[in-house]
Amino acid sequence: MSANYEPNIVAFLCNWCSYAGADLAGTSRVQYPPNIQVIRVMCTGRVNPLYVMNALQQGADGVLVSGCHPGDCHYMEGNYYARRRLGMLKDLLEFVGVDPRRFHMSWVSASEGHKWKEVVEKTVEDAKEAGPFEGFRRRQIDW
Amino acid sequence: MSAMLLNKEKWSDFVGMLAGKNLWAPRESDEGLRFVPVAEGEVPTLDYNNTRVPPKEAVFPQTETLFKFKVGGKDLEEPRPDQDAVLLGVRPCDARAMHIIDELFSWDEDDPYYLKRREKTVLVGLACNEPGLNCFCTSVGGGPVSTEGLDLLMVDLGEKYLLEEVTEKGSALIDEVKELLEEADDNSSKQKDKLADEAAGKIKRSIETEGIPAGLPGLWEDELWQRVSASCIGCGTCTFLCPTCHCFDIQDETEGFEARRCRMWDSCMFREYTLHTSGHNPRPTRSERTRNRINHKYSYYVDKFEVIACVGCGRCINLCPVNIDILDILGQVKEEI
Amino acid sequence: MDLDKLRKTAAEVVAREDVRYLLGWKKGTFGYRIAPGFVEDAESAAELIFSPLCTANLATYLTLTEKPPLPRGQEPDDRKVAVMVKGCDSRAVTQLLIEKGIERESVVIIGCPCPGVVDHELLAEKYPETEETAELKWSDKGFLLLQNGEETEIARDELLAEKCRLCRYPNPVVSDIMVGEPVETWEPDDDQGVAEVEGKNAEVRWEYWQEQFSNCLRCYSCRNVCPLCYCEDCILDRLNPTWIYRSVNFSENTAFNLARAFHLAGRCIECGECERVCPANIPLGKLNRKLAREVREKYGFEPGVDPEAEPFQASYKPDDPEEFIL
Amino acid sequence: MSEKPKVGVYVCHCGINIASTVDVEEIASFARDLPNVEVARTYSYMCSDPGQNLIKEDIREHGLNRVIVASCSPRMHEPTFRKTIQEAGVNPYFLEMANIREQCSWVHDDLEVATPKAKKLVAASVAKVRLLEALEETEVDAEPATLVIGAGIAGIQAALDIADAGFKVYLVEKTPSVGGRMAQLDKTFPTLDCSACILTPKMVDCAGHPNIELMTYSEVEEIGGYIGNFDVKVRKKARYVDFDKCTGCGDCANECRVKDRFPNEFDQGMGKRSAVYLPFPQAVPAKYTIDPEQCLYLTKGKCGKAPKCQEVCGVGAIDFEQEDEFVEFKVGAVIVATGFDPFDPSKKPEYGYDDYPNVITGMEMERLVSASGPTGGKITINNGEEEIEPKEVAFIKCVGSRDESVGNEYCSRVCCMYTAKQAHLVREKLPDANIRIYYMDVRAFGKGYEEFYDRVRRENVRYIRGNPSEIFKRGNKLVVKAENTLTSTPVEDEVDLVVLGVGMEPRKEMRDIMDLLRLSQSQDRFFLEAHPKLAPVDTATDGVFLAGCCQGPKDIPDTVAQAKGAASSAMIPLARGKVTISAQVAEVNEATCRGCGFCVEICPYSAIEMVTVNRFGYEIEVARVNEALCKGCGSCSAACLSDSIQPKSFRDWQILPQIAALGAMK
Amino acid sequence: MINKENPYIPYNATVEDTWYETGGERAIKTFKVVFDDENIRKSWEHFPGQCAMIGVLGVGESMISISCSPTEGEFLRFSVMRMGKVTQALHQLEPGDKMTVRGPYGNKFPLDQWQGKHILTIGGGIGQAPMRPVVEYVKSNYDNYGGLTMIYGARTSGDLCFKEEFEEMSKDDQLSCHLTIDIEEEQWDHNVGFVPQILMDLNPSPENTIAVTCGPPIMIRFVLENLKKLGFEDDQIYTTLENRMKCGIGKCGRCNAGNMYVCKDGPVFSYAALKEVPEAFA
Ligand SMILES: Cc1cc2nc3c(=O)[nH]c(=O)nc-3n(C[C@H](O)[C@H](O)[C@H](O)COP(=O)(O)OP(=O)(O)OC[C@H]3O[C@@H](n4cnc5c(N)ncnc54)[C@H](O)[C@@H]3O)c2cc1C
Ligand SMILES: Cc1cc2nc3c(=O)[nH]c(=O)nc-3n(C[C@H](O)[C@H](O)[C@H](O)COP(=O)(O)OP(=O)(O)OC[C@H]3O[C@@H](n4cnc5c(N)ncnc54)[C@H](O)[C@@H]3O)c2cc1C
Ligand code: SF4
Ligand code: SF4
Ligand code: SF4
Ligand code: SF4
Ligand code: SF4
Ligand code: SF4
Repeated sequence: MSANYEPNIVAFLCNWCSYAGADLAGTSRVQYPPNIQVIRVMCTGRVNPLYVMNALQQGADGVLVSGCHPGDCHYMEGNYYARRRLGMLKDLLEFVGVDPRRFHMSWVSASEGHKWKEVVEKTVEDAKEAGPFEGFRRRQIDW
Repeated sequence: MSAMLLNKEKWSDFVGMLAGKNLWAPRESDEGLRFVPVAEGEVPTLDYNNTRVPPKEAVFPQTETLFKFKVGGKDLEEPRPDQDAVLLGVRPCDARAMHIIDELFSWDEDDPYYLKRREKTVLVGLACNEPGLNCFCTSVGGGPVSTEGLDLLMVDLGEKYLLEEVTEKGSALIDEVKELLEEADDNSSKQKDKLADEAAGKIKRSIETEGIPAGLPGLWEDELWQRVSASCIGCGTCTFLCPTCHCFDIQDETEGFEARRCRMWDSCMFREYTLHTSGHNPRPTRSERTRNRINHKYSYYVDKFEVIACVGCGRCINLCPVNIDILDILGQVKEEI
Repeated sequence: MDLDKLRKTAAEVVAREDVRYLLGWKKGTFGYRIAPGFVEDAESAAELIFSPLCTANLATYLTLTEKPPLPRGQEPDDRKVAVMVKGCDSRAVTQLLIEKGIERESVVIIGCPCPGVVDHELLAEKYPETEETAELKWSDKGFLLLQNGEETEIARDELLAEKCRLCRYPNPVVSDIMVGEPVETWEPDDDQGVAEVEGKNAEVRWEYWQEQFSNCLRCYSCRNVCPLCYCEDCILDRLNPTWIYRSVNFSENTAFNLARAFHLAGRCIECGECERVCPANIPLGKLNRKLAREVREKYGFEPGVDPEAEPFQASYKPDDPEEFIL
Repeated sequence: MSEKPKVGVYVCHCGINIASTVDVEEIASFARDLPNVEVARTYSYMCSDPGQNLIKEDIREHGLNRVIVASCSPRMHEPTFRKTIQEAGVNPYFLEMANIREQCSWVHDDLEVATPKAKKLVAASVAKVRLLEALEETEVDAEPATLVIGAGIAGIQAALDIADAGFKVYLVEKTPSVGGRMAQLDKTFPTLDCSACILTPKMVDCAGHPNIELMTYSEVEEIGGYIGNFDVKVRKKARYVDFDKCTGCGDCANECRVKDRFPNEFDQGMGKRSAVYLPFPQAVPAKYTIDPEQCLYLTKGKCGKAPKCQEVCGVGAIDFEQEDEFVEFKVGAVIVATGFDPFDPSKKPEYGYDDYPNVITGMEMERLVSASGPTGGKITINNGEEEIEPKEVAFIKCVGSRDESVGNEYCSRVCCMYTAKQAHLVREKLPDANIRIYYMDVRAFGKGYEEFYDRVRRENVRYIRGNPSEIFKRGNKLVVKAENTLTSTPVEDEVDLVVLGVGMEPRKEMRDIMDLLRLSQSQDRFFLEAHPKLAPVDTATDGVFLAGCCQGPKDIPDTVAQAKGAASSAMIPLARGKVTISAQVAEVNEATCRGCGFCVEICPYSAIEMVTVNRFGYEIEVARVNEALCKGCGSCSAACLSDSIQPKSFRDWQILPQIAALGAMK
Repeated sequence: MINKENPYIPYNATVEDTWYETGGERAIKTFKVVFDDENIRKSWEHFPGQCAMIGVLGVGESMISISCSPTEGEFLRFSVMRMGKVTQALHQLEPGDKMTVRGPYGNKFPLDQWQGKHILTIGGGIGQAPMRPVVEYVKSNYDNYGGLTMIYGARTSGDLCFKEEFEEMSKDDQLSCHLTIDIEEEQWDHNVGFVPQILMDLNPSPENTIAVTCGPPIMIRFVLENLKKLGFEDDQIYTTLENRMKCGIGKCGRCNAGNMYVCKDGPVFSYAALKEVPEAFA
């Protein structure tokens, strides 16, 4: 992969833990790669696994879903459902040959600004290694 | 028009000479046989019964861009004109099918996309020596050596192919490969007739269509429709893969800042096909949809264009996953009339 | 399988006042074809058969039948529908019960223990079809083919459908009436189809599936035939919002195929119908079975077995696997 | 939704917080070219009054109906700007914030990377804001009453506070008397107040308070509804003693045919009581209760010729015909104060609690030293052979706490102090006894605790660091086997009495309450609070609050503090008289719902129910959301295969364009 | 004019004016539209009864009746009910915004053949959209016709389209205008009752009269019944059909009612012709 390739990553963050954690990273002026764009949802439970697919189809090279640690969900159970659904999705994507480095899920609490940084770095690095994901793009079609 | 002979030994030369012409021929893959552009150096064989997806896709692709535009813009860009194409080994039924839907695409308003492509496409037919299990072309006005719709007909005479010019386009093609050909003699034409008779004789399935177009309207309310459609799963295979089915949908699609309006095959067996936004559906169940499919082919089309819109290729019979068999339905129709 | 008994049972069931019709298998119009039959009276029950050709999963029709607007004042016909089910089919019924797709009281389930059906394509390839309708029976060795007056013994392994090789529930898991004795279950094969794909590296896998998915015609047969795809308005061809464009190309096709498979995760009961009907011969079963295996092995859940189970996609366990989480 | 979206984009400099790393002017000019954007401006501080006025003026002047503020996190100023646009006549939900500070300018230091990223974020916000829908919050009246479940010190305190503020309280206690665990204690650390002296007046107050309806020997059967409007049904168990007639004289208990036959729960089974009983002398209400499982008449149908109690009761209060009674009422808030269970040391067989009568729990010790206890406050113990006054006394701390082997990783927070307290009491009563305390750590974190611990140590109480591994009998002594981890020497200590400093555990019956109120447990199995720091008395169910040890181990001061906190939280909706029902709730499209009930299974708030509707002449089941219960998490929506249930403001057709916008801008 | 080169390519047009006819969930909004291209503006011809595919690029197209008469000027009018994706996008258009138009499609009301006859239009709800051009056409050619009667109804007064025109119409003494709403309302001084009933009350003579009707299916059914009762012959009654359509030029297939393509052979049909088409009233 070309060294200066910058992946485009879409992240879905739950409002209460990970989004707050990302905010904390900001408040603490933690620096991390800019490749990640956040879509805020109330709970990871909201993240329809098809969003992940859709993001890949629409131009994302990698997708991250992040929420509260098990047991800490603001809505008690949302992250458990998300874990199950997205775990299945990961298996499916992997099975059809989507590089597993393109999709990650993480638990980042509101107090884990530093963990957020690590997660972003890992996600970006992985997506970088996996390279541009042109295979599935709508844009690939002769418009 | 004249007829020529091509020794099968020269088949690969023949293909080679046409290589620059955007040549299409059937190729076998996981999905079955399908017409695809011939790859460089590839020598297609013509040893097959028929393709799953009919060659109509070469002139009426499953998805086709009508025009493009920029999101938010207003300038429309029409797609670049299509190349010439030569389809090798089209079965007579499928060529007839194109001939039949030519009517639709050119009545009243011309459909420029279809017609332009049709004009630029040369159909090289291949007579059927071995009809398929559910072929019934002879019942609906076709036959194993029918030339309707074709530009050139090839007949497999064993060691040689007989090439019969049908249209100017066909002759022009022959001119280009003249050097490989030899003039056909009487014998070969006799041979062809014999093969044709034999082939016609091997066709096992048939229906006497007489009376069906006129009789169908009378069966509108018949409970026959309910009966024959009960097990239909509404999958549309029978229509997508029918060489004479031509319905399409039009949709706008965008990706980023690019957008296009395109059309894609649609099927009258789908619920959404006639569904109004209000929720009202003039054909609410599979029974009305099945009735429409049969009526469209065997009655409405006849009313409008004086030809049955079925060429007896047997695809819908072969491929219907639940054995809904158009001949069976027509048989029941005849009984009820 | 004692056909007389089956027909007699069926005749008794359709004769019942509270039964609207019975779904069974009938001989088709040619070759090895089998047609799903809607039996409404006792006489027609005589046409029913049950043979290794009966691949179709009739449970589909339980939810497929449309409900067109009823004219005002007319009461819906809420008599029961009787349905003949093999082992796999019965799991579809059970899964429908789990998902409240049907009510238990609305069906009469006639269980048909199933020694395994054939792969139609293989059969036609090895023993070409003729326009005569052929018969296939279970025999000690496997199958007995009666075609144009000739009998042929065929070994079971030669023709057994893939889904049956992997089947773990040949006997119906739910039924009101059983016809025939339960069959002895067999050790399911390893899923070679899935394993083979898994064995390839990611790029090859991607190419493999791209090739497969590009062939998809988006006819939606796979969805329509699936007993568990019964949404009034499927999101995969909905306009607003558009998840998947209608144009046919590998991007949309991939999205469609993945979404379809995903929606069936933890629901697919591996009846193999989708793969059977796909006119583009896409190996959909591999996708489904891969997910089914993960659901079974990682999450300890098997769809369509226990009607009291919580639906997989609507439940969780605190200790669901999470090693993939950063 | 059919008006044309007219979007205003406001890019904040945030002083230099944003402007130094994001080229705000470029963002604004980029935004101007986005579809439906009418105006895009920058300003130094959008949240300032002039900043907000800028938006308001534009709304007026340009007829904007959608607003994007590209500034700090929505968690910071979303409410501010919602209010701003609302004041200018735009629905407050027509706002999106692009977080270009916390998640952009502050985490990147290069103008070249932060600016393009900010553009994407703005583009995504524009994509979404165009599709947002107007939402209205609704208000419903709140019933000015509270239900308090459990009448330990937590419940009592909360009830009194609320009642004093003038609201009605229904106080429901499972046992025949209020008081809870605290009533069982003798003196309380660190001040050594006598527990009864400080608790009894409160118990009496709460029985007599005009605003408190006390229901002892009662349990909550059903709770429906939502904040402001809970419907409660309480079962008042039959006491078989007429509550109004009983004078509390106790004649019945004295004459009971099975007098003093049964272990007294209040004395931890060490004392005895009759089948008709008052749990303890200061019980409130001072009304007798017949235990239906022990009473001869109630179990056998016969008690001599006639039940003795009935004969002797001067006021004819005994009533064997009594049946459970149900009362229903409405409340606006609920406080759960169901307390704890002491750890059951049978789960640690190595300590021989089940085998040796002279191994007792801290709770038993409380009763043993209590003047009102079974021994009248004298410390005597049966060592298996005889009743003795122990000379050698050992305390073991952390029994059942900080102990993974029994599944309790947490610290029970009172054992350190109460063992110290009890050691002090033993020292007081048996000045010559040898007292040692086996400990892992000493946690004396509270006000006056460290001082108290010092005091006890000075009273010749030996602290041995080490966790005993075994207790066994040798002759008439018990041997405590341990290792002194400070000196690394093994210890075999012969003693007469071992007091196990048992910790606290969640009440065994708490599952019932969880189901009733849709509460969950935290890792330690106590009730889960909404937030461990900022909402420690709230729960995920609006209008339900926690007080006391049901939320986690704590001592009395903390219990009381929390109870007061819960009381004031519960009073918020009551005082306002109204509760606002969030507008961002889920909604079902009944035309496409397939009735599978997945969403019903998933919703953690039981906000969804299946209802029957008529679709074209057929009765079908579809889901319906109770907006008052839904919190808009959207978990239901991701499971709905037909996408029929969608949380407002986070609908698929609002999120998908956001994804598309982010994907499109590579 | 239909783009002969490529009938799928629409013309750009600009919305000149818009207003709401009705409110609510399924509001109806009227658009006055002018082609951007001068030549098209000049050469465009349509006739009452015809429709056009109007659309928003990137969203899609919908078939909508042209609700003005060519006699009104060099513009087009469409009245669109908000239903789904496309109509929703159309509703967001404001003056100055662009839309696309292609057409005109369909046959026409045979107004030439009707010369000298009395014209009776019976409309309900949005069904008045194809009636309006008939009314306007006849109004500008009174000399050629034997008279004009208009019956128009909706559920409530708020659901009536083209309200702003009623006052002027009431002054027109050559036009007999009958408005009705389903249920009594305050300040409503026209008829109250269902359209078919008003028709009966009016009791028009079938003599030398042509009846044209459009509205919800249930209304059409009763209007047809009542017209028959009043003695109208099948060939004196005309109506328009509405089926889902995509191409507008008889190719895409879906709009067929029996062997008729509604987009080409319709949408205007005489009752005599419709009776032959079994699917017409599905
Ligand atoms: C051995 C020991 C010694 C202690 N010594 C001290 C000390 O010296 N100083 C100090 O500050 N703290 C001490 N504590 C801690 C103190 O006991 C607690 O902090 C206090 O009792 C907690 O009160 P509570 O109201 O939360 O719970 P509880 O006292 O347990 O009260 C709960 C009440 O709820 C009732 N209840 C339970 N479930 C239901 C239901 N479903 N429906 C209705 N009612 C129900 C119970 O019957 C009980 O009355 C000691 C604890 C122990 C174990
Ligand atoms: C001849 C004719 C004249 C019409 N005149 C008018 C009119 O003057 N005013 C008016 O408000 N409506 C009119 N309609 C109906 C209008 O076309 C539909 O309401 C509109 O297409 C709904 O599209 P949508 O994109 O909003 O709905 P969606 O559900 O988003 O669109 C789905 C697609 O379905 C098709 N469709 C859905 N319902 C209908 C329908 N009832 N008729 C035709 N196609 C449909 C369209 O192709 C549309 O693109 C007319 C229809 C026809 C056929
Ligand atoms: S192929 Fe068969 S099942 Fe599918 S739509 Fe056609 S008739 Fe119905
Ligand atoms: S209807 Fe069937 S047999 Fe006839 S042309 Fe179509 S696919 Fe072939
Ligand atoms: S059945 Fe096959 S071709 Fe048809 S939509 Fe499904 S995968 Fe595609
Ligand atoms: S997905 Fe395929 S295999 Fe699974 S239940 Fe549906 S039809 Fe059967
Ligand atoms: S999950 Fe969806 S389809 Fe199922 S009941 Fe809920 S809203 Fe309806
Ligand atoms: S959004 Fe959350 S709280 Fe609301 S109904 Fe859905 S699952 Fe329940």
